[in-house]
Amino acid sequence: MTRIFDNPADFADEALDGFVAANRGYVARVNGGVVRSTEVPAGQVAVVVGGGSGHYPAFAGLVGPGLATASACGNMFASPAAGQIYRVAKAANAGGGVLLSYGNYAGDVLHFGQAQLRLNAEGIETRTVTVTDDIASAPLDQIGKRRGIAGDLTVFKIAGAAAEAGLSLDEVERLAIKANHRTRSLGVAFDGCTLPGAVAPLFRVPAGQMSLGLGIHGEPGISEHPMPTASALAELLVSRLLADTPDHPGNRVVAIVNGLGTVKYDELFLLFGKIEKLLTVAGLTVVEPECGELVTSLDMSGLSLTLLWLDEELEQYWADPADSPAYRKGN
Amino acid sequence: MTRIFDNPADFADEALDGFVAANRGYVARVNGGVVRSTEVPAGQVAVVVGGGSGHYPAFAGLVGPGLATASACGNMFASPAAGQIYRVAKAANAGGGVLLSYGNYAGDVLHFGQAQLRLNAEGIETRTVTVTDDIASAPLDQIGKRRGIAGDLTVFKIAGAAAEAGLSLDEVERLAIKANHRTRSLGVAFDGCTLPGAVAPLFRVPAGQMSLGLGIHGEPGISEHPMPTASALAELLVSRLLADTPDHPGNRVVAIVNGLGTVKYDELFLLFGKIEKLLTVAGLTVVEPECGELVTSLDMSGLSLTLLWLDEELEQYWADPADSPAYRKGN
Amino acid sequence: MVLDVNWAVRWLTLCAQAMAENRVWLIELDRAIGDSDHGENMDRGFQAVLDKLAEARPETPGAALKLTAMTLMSKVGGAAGPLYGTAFLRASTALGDAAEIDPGRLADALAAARDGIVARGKAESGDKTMVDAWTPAVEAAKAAAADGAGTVLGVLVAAAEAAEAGAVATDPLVARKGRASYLGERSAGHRDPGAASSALILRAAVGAAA
Amino acid sequence: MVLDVNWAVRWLTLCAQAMAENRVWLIELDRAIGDSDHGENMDRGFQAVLDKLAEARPETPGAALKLTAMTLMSKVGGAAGPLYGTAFLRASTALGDAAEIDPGRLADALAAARDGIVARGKAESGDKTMVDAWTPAVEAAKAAAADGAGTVLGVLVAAAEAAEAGAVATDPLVARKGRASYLGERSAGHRDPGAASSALILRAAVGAAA
Ligand SMILES: Nc1ncnc2c1ncn2[C@@H]1O[C@H](COP(=O)(O)OP(=O)(O)O)[C@@H](O)[C@H]1O
Ligand SMILES: Nc1ncnc2c1ncn2[C@@H]1O[C@H](COP(=O)(O)OP(=O)(O)O)[C@@H](O)[C@H]1O
Ligand SMILES: [Mg+2]
Ligand SMILES: [Mg+2]
Ligand SMILES: [Mg+2]
Ligand SMILES: [Mg+2]
Repeated sequence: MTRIFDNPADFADEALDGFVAANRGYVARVNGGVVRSTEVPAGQVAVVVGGGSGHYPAFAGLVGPGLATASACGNMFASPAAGQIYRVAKAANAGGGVLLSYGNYAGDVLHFGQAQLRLNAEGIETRTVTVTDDIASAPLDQIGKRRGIAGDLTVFKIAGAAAEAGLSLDEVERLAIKANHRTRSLGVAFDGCTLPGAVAPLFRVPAGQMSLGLGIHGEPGISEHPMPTASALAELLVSRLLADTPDHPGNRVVAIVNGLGTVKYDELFLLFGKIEKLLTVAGLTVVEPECGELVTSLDMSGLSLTLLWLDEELEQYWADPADSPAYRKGN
Repeated sequence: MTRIFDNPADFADEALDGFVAANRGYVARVNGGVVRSTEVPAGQVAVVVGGGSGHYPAFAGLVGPGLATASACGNMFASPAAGQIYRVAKAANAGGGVLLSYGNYAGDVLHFGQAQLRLNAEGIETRTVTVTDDIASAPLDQIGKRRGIAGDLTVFKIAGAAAEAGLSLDEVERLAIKANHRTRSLGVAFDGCTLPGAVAPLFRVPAGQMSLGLGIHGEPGISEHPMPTASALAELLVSRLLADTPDHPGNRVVAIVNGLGTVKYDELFLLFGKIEKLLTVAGLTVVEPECGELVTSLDMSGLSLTLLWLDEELEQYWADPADSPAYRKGN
Repeated sequence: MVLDVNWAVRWLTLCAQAMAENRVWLIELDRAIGDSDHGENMDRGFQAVLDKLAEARPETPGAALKLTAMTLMSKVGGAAGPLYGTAFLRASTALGDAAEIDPGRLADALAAARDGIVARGKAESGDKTMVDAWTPAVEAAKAAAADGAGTVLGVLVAAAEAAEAGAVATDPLVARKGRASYLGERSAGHRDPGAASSALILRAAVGAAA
Repeated sequence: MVLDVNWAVRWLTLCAQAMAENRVWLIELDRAIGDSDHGENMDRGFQAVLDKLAEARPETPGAALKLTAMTLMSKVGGAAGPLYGTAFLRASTALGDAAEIDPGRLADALAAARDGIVARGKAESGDKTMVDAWTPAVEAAKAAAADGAGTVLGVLVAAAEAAEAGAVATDPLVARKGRASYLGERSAGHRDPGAASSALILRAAVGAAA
């Protein structure tokens, strides 16, 4: 349940203000979202991410050197409006053009798309890479229809590192597309989340059940199962993702075990340990993994596994340092 | 609810194994806990923390340069045994002596105390600073009886930075004691947490109610209140902590808003924003605050506010870089 | 009956009422195959439209619809926001600054609205979206307007009835656009929330003219 | 009746049984003024003691108690673990490697156990801890042993009854040690869980000898 607020209608705004207050060294508030408060080198590509609120660290928590340049922040689970995105992107632009990147949801696509038109019309060269990692949301042959979940992190990280390395907009876009093409996720949910002020959860999963592929806004899953053991859950997630392996995969993968909000750290680590073993048995080497809360859904009970199949350049950009309020790497 | 496990009896162990697997660059497993996998300079004081499991990032997630040298990890919410602590401390010792630091709970005091005797008997100079930040657990004139909650972080951070700076055991101990003396916390809870395999939560807070001062293992609070607005909650926490201001406080404070598990990030930020304003109005300057999940209690619904009143040297050690799986600062 | 700015304001007011009254129903429809927010989105959006109308006091039907378009686009983060926003914007452009709307222009404005939705959302008929309410509505409106004796009320009634039938006809469809498409075959057997709200909007237009 | 190693093993077995049977009750006592785990701690600890006993097959009562001490200390993370651990360790030392225990030595062993608890926990009588069960038990045991006609069974019975009375007498007390002390006045009106489990342990000693 979401309990801490004065007026539910002000929740997203007040939370964002508080986030900025707690992270002044990283971010500054602009109308529609946040931008880096640290200097961005002139000519650097601006990686502008965003989406609905309620997914922290996505999206505002991922703004910082080596990651996103700015984040457009909508209302709870709702796309920011085109005008917000436009203003945030303008504030972020350092002369190197803008890469918009966000999860592939119709509302976001429409709003970001409109912002992109406006930015391009003003001569700010703007491209888009939507994140489509969730294998539960469409079959592999319709990969472009898939929605984005925790794979946001791999795509933003690669794009952010490429921008930080001074690469051109073409190159940042190419790498982000490649990272997205090689990222796969699958999630499960055990219980719903409650929007501030709502009297009931957005959805429920029956007690003792698990919903496979349930979306991070409560979009229904693809199947229901009795709650499995941790070992069986690890098996399920790994086998489904490996069955969806991209072309030319190589054998080095980033693995990300992501908690949606109330599956806590010890549980995530326990599962990660089992997943790592299964991946190793499958002949894969796990490179610089992550295990924690990275793309959440308020207090939703659920988790996801993401794999990013690396090649040489992706591995380099994955390993590069990043420093944001919620995600840091290297130094 | 805690759901991800095979056999509940193996939960803490398997979670710790998975934690180490996900954080090999930081920690290595030893019998009884984890120690830094990175090199510790010879002669550096070893800051050995620990306590029950289920509080991640406390305690294993705080092991790394500038923070703890090692963590002894007990079962769920249960002190590690003296033998475990002894072994972890021996593995951590780099010749500079050992500072044991942990929350002031009878079980921990007894087990860590026994380990200390054994270490000292073997010629490994060992001191203890227990954390006693929770103002709900005893009146100010019995501060030594208070238990430790999120104030663990300020004490460990100051001690870790002092050790990293190459200070002697005497000095590290002095600074840790000072940090503890100048740290105050107060927590509230809205609902309980469930141990792995348990059929019911450890405790419940009636719907619509808030328990003030409820402990992080479900120890009953000091009073129950109807759920307040965020503004009223901020007022309550700030006014109670300010009424417990230490001697010679100065006007610079670290503020830490800590989530216990299922009060999520947006809620914590929203509250932080209000708290920061109140502290400012009270004439205090908030220095390098933290807002997130730092000392949790499985999936407990609750939060706490911690204030550390700085002086010059504490501010320096607070600002110093730290790099651990769950907590990073500077670089 | 003339369709002037007073009609337009009545229409938008009735839309807001309909969204408030059907908020829970639209949420339930969206819960089955989407993310449970369509009722919330529409309610919030049209409440904001009412606020803007009270402030701005537009002088033509076209101006009222333009204000509606801008407000929905900036207040509704869901897919429906930009889609309805574009629909109202295109309709407003089709109406120009005419003070009153005749049957032919009314049918043209509805067609422009539908074309705007298709241009933005790229959905085809049968994809189980709001397009499945709008396309039959536009066809019925055109037929009613082409009839020499057609009145604006007749055009509106024809459009509303066709939209309602179109919304009902989404029930058995498998979604190929929007959030419901993630469900594949599981989306069949549920009404599309956007088609349902589209029918409510066109029904409100009748009420404002009746 | 002789108190030999068989008695000691029976005692510890009955302790394990008592903790399993009273697990929920001890948890409920601890929920009121502690952290709801005393039943869990004691049950887990004594189950581990049973496992160790089966492996190690000690040959004297003292050896059985020493094994118990080591196991409780390493398996029970709560305050009760080291306290009971020390109690059993001191009792074991007091028994030495005697094969059988006479009334005087029994009372001494109980006193040693109590002294161990006090040495580790620094609680005084009336602080609402397990000491409030042990101290009256030790006094009663000493009195029973001092009586020329005293038997070991008599000593055990006296100790168990006094411990039970002592545990009951913790109800009105305000805790000054352990987790319950955080509650201040709110701790009054509840029985101390450790005093309750202490009474169970001493009652089991009677059962093993009867
Ligand atoms: N590409 C599209 N073309 C036309 N209509 C669409 C499209 N995508 C979604 N819709 C409509 O939007 C409705 C959902 O609106 P809403 O719930 O407000 O947005 P969201 O799906 O972003 O939460 C669907 O029921 C459907 O009618
Ligand atoms: N300092 C002490 N001296 C004696 N007994 C103590 C002391 N502290 C706690 N106890 C006993 O321990 C009991 C609680 O044991 P348990 O619940 O297993 O440990 P914890 O409190 O660490 O969860 C209390 O009921 C009390 O009898
Ligand atoms: Mg929706
Ligand atoms: Mg939505
Ligand atoms: Mg207890
Ligand atoms: Mg305990």
